[in-house]
This record gives sequence, C-alpha cells and structure tokens, in this order.
Amino acid sequence: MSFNPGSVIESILFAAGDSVSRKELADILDMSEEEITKEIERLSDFYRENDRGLKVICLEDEYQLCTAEQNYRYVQALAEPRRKQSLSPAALETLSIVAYHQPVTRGSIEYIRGVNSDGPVSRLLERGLIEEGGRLEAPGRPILYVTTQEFLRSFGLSSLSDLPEIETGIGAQISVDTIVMDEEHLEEPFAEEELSRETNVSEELETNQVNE
Amino acid sequence: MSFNPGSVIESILFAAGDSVSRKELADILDMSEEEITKEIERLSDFYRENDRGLKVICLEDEYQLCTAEQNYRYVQALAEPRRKQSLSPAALETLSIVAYHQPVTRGSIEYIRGVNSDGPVSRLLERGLIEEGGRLEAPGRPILYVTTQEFLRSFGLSSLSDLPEIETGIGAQISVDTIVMDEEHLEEPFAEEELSRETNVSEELETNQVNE
Amino acid sequence: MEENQLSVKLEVFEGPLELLLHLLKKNKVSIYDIPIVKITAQYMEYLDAYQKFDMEVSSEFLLLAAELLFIKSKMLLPRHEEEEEDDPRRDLVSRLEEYQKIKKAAEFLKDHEFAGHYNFFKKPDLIEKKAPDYSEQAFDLDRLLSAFAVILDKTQRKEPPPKTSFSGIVGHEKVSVTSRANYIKKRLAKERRVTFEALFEEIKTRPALVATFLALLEMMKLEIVFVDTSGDEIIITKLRDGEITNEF
Repeated sequence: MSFNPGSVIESILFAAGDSVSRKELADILDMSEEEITKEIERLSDFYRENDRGLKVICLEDEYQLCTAEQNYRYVQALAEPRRKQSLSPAALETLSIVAYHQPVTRGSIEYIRGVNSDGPVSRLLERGLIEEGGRLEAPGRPILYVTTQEFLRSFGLSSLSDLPEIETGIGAQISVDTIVMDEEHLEEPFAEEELSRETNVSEELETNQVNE
Repeated sequence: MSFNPGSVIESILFAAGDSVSRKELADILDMSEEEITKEIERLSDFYRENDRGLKVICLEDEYQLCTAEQNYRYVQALAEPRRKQSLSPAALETLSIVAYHQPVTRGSIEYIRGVNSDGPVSRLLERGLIEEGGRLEAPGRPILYVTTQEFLRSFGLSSLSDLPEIETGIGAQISVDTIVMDEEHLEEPFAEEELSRETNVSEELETNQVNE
Repeated sequence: MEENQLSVKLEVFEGPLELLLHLLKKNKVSIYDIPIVKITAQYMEYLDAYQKFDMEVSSEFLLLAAELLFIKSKMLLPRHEEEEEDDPRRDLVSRLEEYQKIKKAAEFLKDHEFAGHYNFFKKPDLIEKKAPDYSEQAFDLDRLLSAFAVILDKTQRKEPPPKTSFSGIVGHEKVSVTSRANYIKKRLAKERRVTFEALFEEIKTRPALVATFLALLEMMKLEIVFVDTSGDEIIITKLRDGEITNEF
C-alpha cells in the first residue's frame, strides 16, 4: 500500500488522543511543516465532505482529533447510559400500528407505513414493547405482533381501551400524536432539519458553558 | 445534514476510547442491533476502501476503534516504545487451556498440563490476558479463570469462536473441564466413571503441591 | 557425552506429559497404542538420568512414573475378555489426547501472539456530564411574568379593544400553542439565542402573544429551551429538539 499522509496523520492523532505539534508530525512523516498544514486541511475537508464523526481542531500549531459537534448529543448519551432512550418516529409509527391493529403481521405494518419496517419492528421487540402473538393462518404463516404489558406500563396506560379513538375513515392513517406519551417520552425525533439546528445549539451551549 | 448512523458511531467509538457494546449503540442510536451490525460493516468498508488510518475491531459483541496496522511504524514513533515480549511455552499452554476450557480452575489447568501452573497463571493475570470469572460451586470454591477482551485484542481475534477447532483424532475427548462443567458431555460413554477417577487424580496433584 | 545430550533434552520438557509424548514420537507409536512396558522403561531411564546429574525432578514427573508403573502392573495381570473395554491405559490416553490438543492450540496462539501488536488504541475522552441541570437552576418566574406583562401592556396600547380573557382569545383566534412553539424553535434555530423582548417583538396580536408565552413555558417545562433570568436580559436558548404534541 502506498504511503498515504492523511491516513498516517489520522492514525497518529487518534493514538495520541491529545494534540500533536505540526513539527512533530513533520518529523514523523518526514515532510515539511507546510506540507503537513496542507495535509491537515485535506483531512479536515475529507471529514466535512464525507460527514464523518471526527474533526481536526487546530490549537496554535498543534492538531487534535475530536468528535464532530453534530453528533454531540449521542456522545453525551454515552456518559449517561441509563437514560431512557426515545423512540424514533419510525418506531413510534410502527408501535401505533401494532397498538391499533393488533394482532398484525409485518406485512400489514409495511403496507400501512409504505416502507420496509424490519428495523423498527426489531427495535420494538428488543425494547419489549411488542411481542409475537401467534401466527396468521395464511400462506407462510406470518408472525402476528401484539403490544406487551411493558407497552402499557411505559405509556402509562392501564388497558388498550385507554388508547384514544381515532376517527379516520381509513383505519390506516394513524398519526404518531394519537399516542400521547408521558413527558419523558417527548424526546426529540431525529427529523432532518432538526438535526442541523442541533449543531448550532450545541455550539451555543458549549460557548455558554465556557462563558459561565 | 441528515442523520448519519456511521458518523454517529464513529464519534461514539472515538470518544469512548474503549469497546462499546452493540446493545449500547443500538440504545443510543435507537436502531436495532442488526442495523448496528450493518452500519459497523459499512464503516469498516469505508475505512478500508478509503485507506483510512482507523479500523473498527469487533470483540465478541463489542466494537472498538484502533489505528490501522499499515501505519504502525509512524504511530510507534510517537507512542512509547512497545516491547514485543513473547509468552513462554508454559504461558501459551496455560492460555490455550483457559481459552478452550473457560471457565476453568487452576486445578484443571494443572491436571491437563500435568505440572504446577502457578507461575504461568500469575503471568497471564499480570498481562491481563486472563481474569477471574467467578468461583466453582465445589469444595473450596476454587477460582474460575476466563480470557479477557485484552486477550482477543492482543491475538487479533474478534471472538472466541475464531479459535480453530483442534482435531485430536479418534476417541472420546475427555477432559476434566468438559466433564465437570458441561452437562452435555456427560453423555459420553465413560463419563461417570471418568469423573470419579479424575477427581482422585486432581486431588492427588493438589496434595502433592501442598507437600512440596 | 551420550548422557549429556540426554540431560540437555530433559530440561526442555514442560512436564511429564510432554516427555511421554516425546517418547511415543521417538518410538513411532500412537497414543492409542502405547507399548506400556517399553515406554515405562524409557521413562524411568530419563528420570534416572535426571538424578544422575543431580537435577531436581519435580514431583509431577514422579507422579506420572507411579502411574505408568501402576498401568504396567495392571496390564501384566491376566484379563477376562469382557473386560477389554476397561483398558488401564484409557485414562492416560485421554490426558495425552487433551494435552496434544492444547499443544496445537498453543501453536495457533503463538502464531497470533502479535496480531494485535500493530494496532494502537486511544484513551477514553472525558465526556462531561450534562453539567448544569437547567431545570434545577434558580429561575425567577416573577421576573419572567413581569417582563411578559410589560410586553402585553405595550401591545395593548397599540391594539384597540375589545379585550377578552386569554383562553377565550386563544380559542377564538385559533392560535395554537404548537404553532407558536414551532415559531420559537425557528427563531432559535436562526438566531441561537434570543432575548425575551426580541422573541415577542414581531408578534402583534394578544392571542399570539399569549399563545407564544404558553408555548415558551411548556418548552421550558419539557426542557426544550432554557430561559436564563439571571442576567440583565432574559435570554432564551435551545437545549434540545423536541415537539409539543399535546394541545391544551
């Protein structure tokens, strides 16, 4: 494999876990400091253009790798592992469908949502919010899904009959909002525009903390 | 900017600096564990295809970031010099026994090796390649040893299932551990009889050591 | 000379089982067919050689010697046909089998001993806990309410009567709190931090003002925004994304 300065710098900065001076990088890679500067710029561009989770920061004439700020809150979640995680809009949609149409097959869920729902279904199974409730007597005997007791507990319902009635002609259109969660469940959905905003605010937050 | 799971995983693994379980990633990203597995594969491919300086390693069901080996000599220039200290044949033998028979007691190790193994066991404990993994529910409640994540990392294994199956040829493979620990092995023809004999031999060995 | 070579070899053995395997290999016999008389004799020779050179023979070697002698004596005794299955060597064979297996495994590990040597790892980052708990922070509701009163007062002067109760207005003009929450979110996305006064500046009608204020309070409660009443100005910043789904 040919010598790839960007790759080498990435390895060095990663392993260092701290800032490394331009001079030191120049020495190790046997390149001039100007060349190092260019390589760093190239690496930064690469990270940005490919939407990587890393970022190079420059501190005087030292460089350091850090996590990209748009992923701030996920990294933060690492420090608080017991935090109750919110469900994604996809998972909430899927859960609504199971709640209102149970027992229901994966096929029906996908028909209603109009997209493949393997991910959300597995996620809900893992979280114990839905479970298998038998098989449909039809070709292939597809699994039927039902909500669990854990579902009732999590959403503060004492029974499925506590679910609000939905007056839509077509039973298919169930909006996420119809299942109103406890406030703690009102976690942020990862809407596209939301996320980009988040970036700004994270920066803002950090700035604030520094200033305080 | 849209939600990019690969980027988020990269940030998390970077910040963690240690292995992070698939489950924890699934919780933080609100994705199923299968989806996480796929994202990890995608990230690995991305690193390889773009000749990055990083690499994702899998340790059972945990993931960790490390530097790519092709940049080894550059990173070495920065880091503290690493000694490449080989393990003695005795330590390698002992490590093999722990790897294949875990959880395993010192008594069983000695029975299989036929010699006192205090030295190699301590050495492996010091190097962090094995660790205590509970006690055997038997008289004296002897310590059970298991291999560590460091063992997998050092030997470049993703999982204990990466250890090759060792062919021994004809005959029932009877060892202390398989008989004592796994009940399924008790189905082997001479199992019960063996058990009583082996117990005697182990005891003999231990008595010997005490006398020394 | 001959004996010297022998002693050098002796030192290399990890244990009695390795010595035994060595003897079997030298005699080109399988572990499943141990010529016990011959092997026992050779084994004893080795131990004698040890002692001759005043080298310490560990108890394990002696233990196996005893075992070999025991097996030998058992095999020399006349046996009944049906007892064939109970070969006195069986126990030893299974141990040798297991030991061989371990030797092979050790070879595999030896080959991979430095597989991970070329990867470097990073120390964990110190991830700050969400240091300030905004909900717990001293918050001056009175100050916020009086600030809002000032804004309402200003609008009232601009806007002619009739006056109605807040809830009536909200209901009547159909200004939803959710839509006002979205308005606040948009402002925060654009400006990052907004002063309380600036937030209400462009709002012209009382129903919208009240709904916006309610939305702000709700977003504070849900920790979507942080309202800082400690400084000269009341500053609103966003804490996280979030929706207000329930109308009230």
